Amino acid sequence: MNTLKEVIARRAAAELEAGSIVNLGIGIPTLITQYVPPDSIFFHTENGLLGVGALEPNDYDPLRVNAGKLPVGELKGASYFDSAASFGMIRGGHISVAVLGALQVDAQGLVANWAVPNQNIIGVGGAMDLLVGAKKVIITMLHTTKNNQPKLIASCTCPVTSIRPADLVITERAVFRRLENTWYLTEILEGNSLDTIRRDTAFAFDILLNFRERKERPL
Amino acid sequence: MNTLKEVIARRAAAELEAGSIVNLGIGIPTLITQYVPPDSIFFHTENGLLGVGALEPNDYDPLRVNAGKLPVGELKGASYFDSAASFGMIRGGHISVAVLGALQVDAQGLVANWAVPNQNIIGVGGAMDLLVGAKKVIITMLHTTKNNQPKLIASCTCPVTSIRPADLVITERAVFRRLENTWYLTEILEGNSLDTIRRDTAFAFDILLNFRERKERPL
Amino acid sequence: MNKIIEPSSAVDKIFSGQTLMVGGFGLVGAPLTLIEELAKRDVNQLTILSNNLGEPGQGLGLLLRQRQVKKAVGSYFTSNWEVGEAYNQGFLEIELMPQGTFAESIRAGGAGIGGFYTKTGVGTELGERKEVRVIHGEKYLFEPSWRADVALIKAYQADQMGNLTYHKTARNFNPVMATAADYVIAEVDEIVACGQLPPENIVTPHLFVDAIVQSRRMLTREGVVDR
Amino acid sequence: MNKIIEPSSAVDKIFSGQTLMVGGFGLVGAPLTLIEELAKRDVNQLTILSNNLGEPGQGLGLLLRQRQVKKAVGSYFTSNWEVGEAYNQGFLEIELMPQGTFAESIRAGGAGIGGFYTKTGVGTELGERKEVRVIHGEKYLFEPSWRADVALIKAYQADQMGNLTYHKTARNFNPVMATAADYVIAEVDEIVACGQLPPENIVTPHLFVDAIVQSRRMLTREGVVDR
Repeated sequence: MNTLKEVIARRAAAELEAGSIVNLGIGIPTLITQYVPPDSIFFHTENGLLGVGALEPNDYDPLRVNAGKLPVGELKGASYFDSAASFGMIRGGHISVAVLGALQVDAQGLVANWAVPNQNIIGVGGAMDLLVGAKKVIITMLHTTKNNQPKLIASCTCPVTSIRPADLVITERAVFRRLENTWYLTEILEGNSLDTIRRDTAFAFDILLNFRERKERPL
Repeated sequence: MNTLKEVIARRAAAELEAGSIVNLGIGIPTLITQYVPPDSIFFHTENGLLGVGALEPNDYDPLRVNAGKLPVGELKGASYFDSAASFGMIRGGHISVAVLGALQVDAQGLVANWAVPNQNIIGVGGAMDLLVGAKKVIITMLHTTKNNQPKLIASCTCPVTSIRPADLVITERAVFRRLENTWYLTEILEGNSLDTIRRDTAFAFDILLNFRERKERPL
Repeated sequence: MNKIIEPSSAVDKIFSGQTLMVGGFGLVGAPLTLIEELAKRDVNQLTILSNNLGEPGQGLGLLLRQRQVKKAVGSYFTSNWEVGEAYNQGFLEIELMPQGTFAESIRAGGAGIGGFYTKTGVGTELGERKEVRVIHGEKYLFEPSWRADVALIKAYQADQMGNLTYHKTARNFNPVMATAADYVIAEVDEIVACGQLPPENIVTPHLFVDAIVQSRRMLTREGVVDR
Repeated sequence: MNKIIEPSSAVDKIFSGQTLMVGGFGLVGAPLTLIEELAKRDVNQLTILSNNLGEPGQGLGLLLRQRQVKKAVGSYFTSNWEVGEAYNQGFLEIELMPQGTFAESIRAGGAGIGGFYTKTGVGTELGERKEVRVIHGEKYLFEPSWRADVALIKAYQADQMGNLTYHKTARNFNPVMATAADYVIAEVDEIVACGQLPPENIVTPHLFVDAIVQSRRMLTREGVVDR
């Protein structure tokens, strides 16, 4: 299982441009830090740190944590700020990319990642703010549930996190990009086939392999 | 003229309790700093400094100014902050006293101190925020205009600064306090008579000389 | 004007039924000494604004376990499983907010802002029954500001006047909560002489702080211990 | 990722008809080098958000005198008598806001807040034609947030990444304006190596700053002079 998550994290890392400001959700996104060149990305954590670094063994501080409350390091040029300022950065459009986990993503691009039907709704954290505010949202998730049910579905059955659609979904099998309100399968990860991806993906998508993002005008 | 303004400033200074946070408007209020014991009052200036001190000759800094853009000193324990934070302090009720100048104060306690009828309205500064936000508002002003017309009037003819009434008016002749929606003359300054004050005051007031503020419940 | 007091005197200011803001992201930056002092008191029916309710039996989790909390307002209570249990058993009311909205509503309360509009939560379950307004062509939700009777915050250093600085991510909600309560108690690790903190590095100016308490408990790798 | 550029390259990003935020309280904390550079350009019809329009012929007063400014949005234009003159002659539009509302509307624009409610201005001429709403039992005015195409700000130190600190009351509107424009140019007195600014003392984190310019002009007792 870990290996699949690592595959996703490594693929997601390749989407991050040098110099960008990236917020990582808990779970799979946290693994991404291992796959980016040192100091190339500025990781933002919503509890008040820009410049999250790898934890050095001799630099442990219980009061320096990420959004998952795990101890982290800090890079040169890091800065600390309060929670209101931190979410100002998020809502205000100052975060280049948010990489988040999800329970479901649907045909409209809507993301459900904060609550499950018929369970207590007692936690949301920063998920809604990040989806609303980040310039680009990348969803990293396993392609299916433990019971092999699709998580990429026609319409979310779990409560949605925002009306803002995701831009990219990366699973252990495939990469989907949302361009002009349509999902495109742009990459099939090694060892997977279009047939099985089709079988286990319940939202409609077009195929656009060998896609290359052009800065000026996507598609 | 200066002497009258100094009389007002000295009397206003006596209203300030040790340890309180005080914002001074430009004009007469600025003179108050001369009449308070050193370090007893924390002066706030809305351009971003708490702990304004007297300017020491060998400590001049052109980038350390008060709201009137005059260079000032800083006390031990001073702090600097941005304008949004500074007005957060003001509107949020964190300033004990604002001492402001005024063109007019009326029977309802309303203050006009930012604009004159038939002149360009091109400046307001922090006056409206201070009137709305300070816990206590003291108005310091000359009792009459240059032409001996009353400035304490039935109803402001200049545009009002706020719907929040002033708590105290101090002129070179008298002190008026507003208690339960009524103006009380609580003090006649040396060399003045009740008769001339009555003559030159155009708002209605009751007389309550020898007034002593009781903390628990005024009046 | 001496603001430095004992933890036991500080919590004398807190009464049953009041609304409290308590700083911290989990236990990181939480005023642990003050919370434990409050746990010794017969004070209950509290409404607590805090991002979380600590961990089971630790930090605010201690007050929850002792049934001192009537209602919790925050963004992420999932990390203390006893919250869900208390909620299911009807001992605890919960008002859940997106974390940014939570922080902003406190900042607004402290800054004299009555309410504000955020895009966060539009079209979600948390946005139901909230006013939607289109501004600059986009949908926003109205959120009212919050204030509290008392704020318990944690800082790193205080000078004797109450100017505060914070340590790394232990800053989190503390500076905004310091602005938004009628009485603000700052638990700090170090008290220094006035003038020791550079004026440009002070994060919370002293006008926000009513009382200063020396911390006796701290968070370490091994959990909460005596200093 | 090198953000350090020449003043002349920086103002290449500014075009006629744009909305600019410019920091400073009068000339204190104003980006004097950038303003003078902009005064050399054929750029006009600008909407300027700044607390003041400098002094006659100095700071933003220079742009006014050269008729580069179409509209001024701020709180106190009284200190430059040429503003009133330009206004009377019909060369300048003015939108006047209370200083706190001005600062807050920029902070809101930078923080993704669509608008907010303040008590300031209720019942005054500046509050006419604005929506009034009763919140927590008191009257508040609705104020929309503001953003700009470009912000010209002044800081004291920058590290090479663009983290900023400020000097005394030269801070004023600069940190909020740094958050609220599509392109942010910081004029600074000193550029230091990355890591030289303590992480807890950084006021403007680098993610807000697009370009850094070394200042060449400064305010002294004798007025604006070369550094």
